[in-house]
Amino acid sequence: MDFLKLLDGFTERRTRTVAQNASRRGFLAGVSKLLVAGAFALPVLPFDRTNAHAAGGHGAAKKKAEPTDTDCDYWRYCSVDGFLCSCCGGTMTTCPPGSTPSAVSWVGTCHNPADGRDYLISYNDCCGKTACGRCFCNTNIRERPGYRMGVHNDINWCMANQSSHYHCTVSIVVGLEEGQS
Amino acid sequence: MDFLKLLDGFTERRTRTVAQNASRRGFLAGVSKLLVAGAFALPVLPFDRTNAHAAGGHGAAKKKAEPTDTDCDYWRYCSVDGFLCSCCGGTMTTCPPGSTPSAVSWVGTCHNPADGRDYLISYNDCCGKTACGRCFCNTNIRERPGYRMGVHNDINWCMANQSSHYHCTVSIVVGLEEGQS
Amino acid sequence: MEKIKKRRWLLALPLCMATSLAVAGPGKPAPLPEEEIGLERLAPPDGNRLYVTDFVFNHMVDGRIHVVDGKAGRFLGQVVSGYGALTTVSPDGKSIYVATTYYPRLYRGQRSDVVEIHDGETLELKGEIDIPAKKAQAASYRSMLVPSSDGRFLYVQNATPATSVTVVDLQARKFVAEIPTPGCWSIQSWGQGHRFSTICGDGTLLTVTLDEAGQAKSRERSPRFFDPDKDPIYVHPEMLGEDRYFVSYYGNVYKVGLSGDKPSFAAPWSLLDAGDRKQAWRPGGMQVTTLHRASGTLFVNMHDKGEEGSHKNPSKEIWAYDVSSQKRVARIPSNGAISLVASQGADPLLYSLNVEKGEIVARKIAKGYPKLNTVAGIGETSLFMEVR
Amino acid sequence: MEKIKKRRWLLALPLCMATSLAVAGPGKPAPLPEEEIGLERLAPPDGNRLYVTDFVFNHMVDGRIHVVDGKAGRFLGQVVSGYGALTTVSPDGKSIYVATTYYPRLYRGQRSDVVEIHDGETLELKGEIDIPAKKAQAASYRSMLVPSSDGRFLYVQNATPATSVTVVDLQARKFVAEIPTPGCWSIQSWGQGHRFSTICGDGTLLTVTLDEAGQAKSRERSPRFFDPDKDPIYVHPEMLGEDRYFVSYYGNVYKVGLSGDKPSFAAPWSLLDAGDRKQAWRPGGMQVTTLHRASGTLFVNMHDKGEEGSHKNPSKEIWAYDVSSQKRVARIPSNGAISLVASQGADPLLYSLNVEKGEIVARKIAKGYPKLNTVAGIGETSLFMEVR
Repeated sequence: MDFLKLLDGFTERRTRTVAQNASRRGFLAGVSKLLVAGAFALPVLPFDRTNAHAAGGHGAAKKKAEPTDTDCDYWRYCSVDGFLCSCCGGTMTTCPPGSTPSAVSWVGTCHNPADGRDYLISYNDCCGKTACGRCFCNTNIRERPGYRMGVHNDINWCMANQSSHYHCTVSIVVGLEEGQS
Repeated sequence: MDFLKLLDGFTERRTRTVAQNASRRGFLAGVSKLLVAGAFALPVLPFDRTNAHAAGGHGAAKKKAEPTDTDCDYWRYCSVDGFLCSCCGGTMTTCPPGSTPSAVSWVGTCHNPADGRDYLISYNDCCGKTACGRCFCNTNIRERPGYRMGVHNDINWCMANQSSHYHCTVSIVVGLEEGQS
Repeated sequence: MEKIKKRRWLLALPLCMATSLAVAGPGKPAPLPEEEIGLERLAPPDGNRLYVTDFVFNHMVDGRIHVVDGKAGRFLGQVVSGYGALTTVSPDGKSIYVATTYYPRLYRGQRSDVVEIHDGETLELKGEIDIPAKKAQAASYRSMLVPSSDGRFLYVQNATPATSVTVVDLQARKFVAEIPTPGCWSIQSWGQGHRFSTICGDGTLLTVTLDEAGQAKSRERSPRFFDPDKDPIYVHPEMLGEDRYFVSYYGNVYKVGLSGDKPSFAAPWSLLDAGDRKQAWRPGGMQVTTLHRASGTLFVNMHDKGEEGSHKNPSKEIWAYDVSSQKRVARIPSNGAISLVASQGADPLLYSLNVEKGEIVARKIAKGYPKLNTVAGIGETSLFMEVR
Repeated sequence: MEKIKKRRWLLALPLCMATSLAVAGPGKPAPLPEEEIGLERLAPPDGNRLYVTDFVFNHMVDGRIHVVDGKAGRFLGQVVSGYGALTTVSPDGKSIYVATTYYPRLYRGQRSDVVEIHDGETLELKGEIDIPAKKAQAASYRSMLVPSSDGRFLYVQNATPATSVTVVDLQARKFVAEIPTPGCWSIQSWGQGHRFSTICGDGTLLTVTLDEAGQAKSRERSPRFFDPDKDPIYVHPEMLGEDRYFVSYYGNVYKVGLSGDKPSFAAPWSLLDAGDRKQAWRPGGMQVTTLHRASGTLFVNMHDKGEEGSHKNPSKEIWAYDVSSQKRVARIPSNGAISLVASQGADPLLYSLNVEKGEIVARKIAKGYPKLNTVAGIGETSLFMEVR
């Protein structure tokens, strides 16, 4: 597929750039920066992580002491950007019925207060339906302009899907951050 | 045009029904009832005529003692139902640039406090752009279900246009109500 | 939930470089396991699944149906319904029908009207059927898009503004007929056979009987059973066996029997006593009534200080009537609802929808009608609810 | 306003039956005259016409451009821009360009990307040009959709997510080339010739020169002029003659000259003094700067307590700098703006956009920057403004 071919070239270039960092630690830090991008996520209303106003205001669970998976300040949403799939008929890790996971995604690094570890979180968009419109949540930590595309979030990460319509975003644990155990 | 043919039949039937009224006065009253329909106008949020909340809240002029042409309680909007074109780049009588007047319309009877007369007002929709979304205004006086189609407003009156997309509604003086001078 | 086995690009990149999820050291809990992306799938409906049709007036081109677990108060998913769609759900909840309009360039180009069939469990599109570009672009009511009692045909209300009914063969998945219904509106499907009635502007019913191919084989006009000038009825029907209940703007109940050779009409009765009339209580809203079949309870969305033009006003109270005795049995506070729907079955609930808040209150259909839960933010201009 | 001569159906019906508009009796004013429906048309832009691009995040498929008289605070009209559109306006305001994506069934089917040309006075569609379905579905910035200086070509930013630039010939109204720009982003058009530069992830500029047919005839990479790891720049350019001003996340100003054979780079200067740094003042927002050319004043959207991730935060103040002396000349209160734009010409105004309220405050570009007016409700997620 033409698309994959382009991506292959893209990946190679990225990897070379990143590999300029000398240490494995530095290398990984670079990668996680590169991949902490905008799971679609128009950076429309930049909210503090502690400000769950958007999520709370529209279909989310009530604000509690302990944030839940429909609150913007839940730990693994530390770099999410868009509508939380948990409010849209999906969960933190599943797309709502009838939508399609994005072919491309980005990764953030979030601190889990329950076990004190930092995890790599993959933010996949769910695509193929029009915008869910519920629980908008946005942060921009380590976001950069499109010349660092892997960490850019002013763009639709459903862009590579057959239907590029953005519906919502999931947040998936894909590993521990380097140096954690 | 197929459409006009259908309309002709429709008009004939209507006229016959209306003509059952004996007097010219009664006849006219019937007609104005028939034509006081829903210039698209989802009757979504039935507002009092005195409640300009919707119009006032979104792009309208500030609430004043004397309602203006962007206030829902302006006299000639007595049966309008939809977005006021005055807030959308049009005026009371003109469609916003790039939109198209509806091929079908309905008529209400409104009292002008400035001269004490009742006027027939034609509510035309402006079509061919997606919803304006500004100054929503809705009343349902003499609105009836679709078996009285001429006075039904749960339906899109851009329905007969090449692009049936509803944008906003204008309010045009087309005459004095019978018995006025 | 189905696991998506195929690894996605970019996702693979950090994975291979992340520290493997090693066993935890002593005294420390194990790290969270690696997860895979999945896709939700709904269980079959349990009798309290709500389908809430949202016109999205400010962005009508992007209408949708919100699917909600009414009992748990949980959002389950969305079906895109497009521009001015008519919607309904098959009685078994397996199919969601959407009759809608598309343009190739969103708002311009050649108009295409279609009936879509969405799967009730996957919420995926199962089929699309072309229909004449005459579909009513209207608020979706119960009687605007109606399957035949055996599920073979789907009837679609048209308006150009001349009125007709499109017949779709759901088995063959094709358009089969357009039936003119001049001056009449709404589709009242009969419990037996391929037959529907429609309410006409002169106060009669027009009844159309179809042949096996879905073509009209007979048309019959009833006597006048209501006076549209003096006491117009809402076209929204309540169904109890083969009886249909309609309420009027002035609070009368019209029972119509759709069985046998032709419709039968009972004498109307009033929802109001003298005191109610004095306070001008009237029905109001969009989906103005609902009926709990097992108890024969009719719920009506009521407001006081009624006047000309108030027939779509939100309700102040929901009044409950026993349809056999024709007596009011309860007055229930309302959340400013414009639409009502009752679930049937083992856990019957009364749902009332406030359009401005997108708020649905669920109450138990039981003594005192205790509130079970409230969900808000269900759409922007949600007008119509169904439950399966 | 153009009168619509053709009488419309149903409208004719009451007209012929209404009492003719007779002369008034003695002592009574004449009745209102009969009116005709009309269609608005805009005058040519006066230098304070705003084009406000609204992403409509909750209903992205229905994006639009709001056209506003910024000086009078009056809403003038809308252009439908569709899904994730990039937009710009020709320098003379005669054409509004929209690069957008359509699907034949709203959200499904075969993707079509097009460039549309809308007339700036009638707001009607004048033309549509097919382009490769690679257009960036992104927030619209000044450098995402850019005409060449002579108006012959239109450059469109692509992302699949691999990056390239589509070249459209506006005279021939056709797609002519796709130019790969791997690892680079934004289109910085040169004042002379058919040449653009793009900012690359290694801190260099890639400059592409086109031939007369719009094909790339040369590509040149500049030295590194900023450090994307330590001081990333916003891609939004300010233009003063052939100089381009970019600000960085940490408040430095990079001047790039796009003239002669190759780009030239001045030493960056800081917006901040020691006290500003102590309070962590930083640029923030979407359209983070604007420039009034006659006075050489650069306005920057600033917030204090800046930190990693705050680079798109709304501003607390708008700081004004004289670009020749590189001194701050004013601190102006902000309405929580994320985007700024300044008009030029006889009535120069500074516009600041608050996205949550859709609120645009206009201030005179004059001593004290007095507030001229405030308009609210300009869209739902408006992010980008242009002025002509």
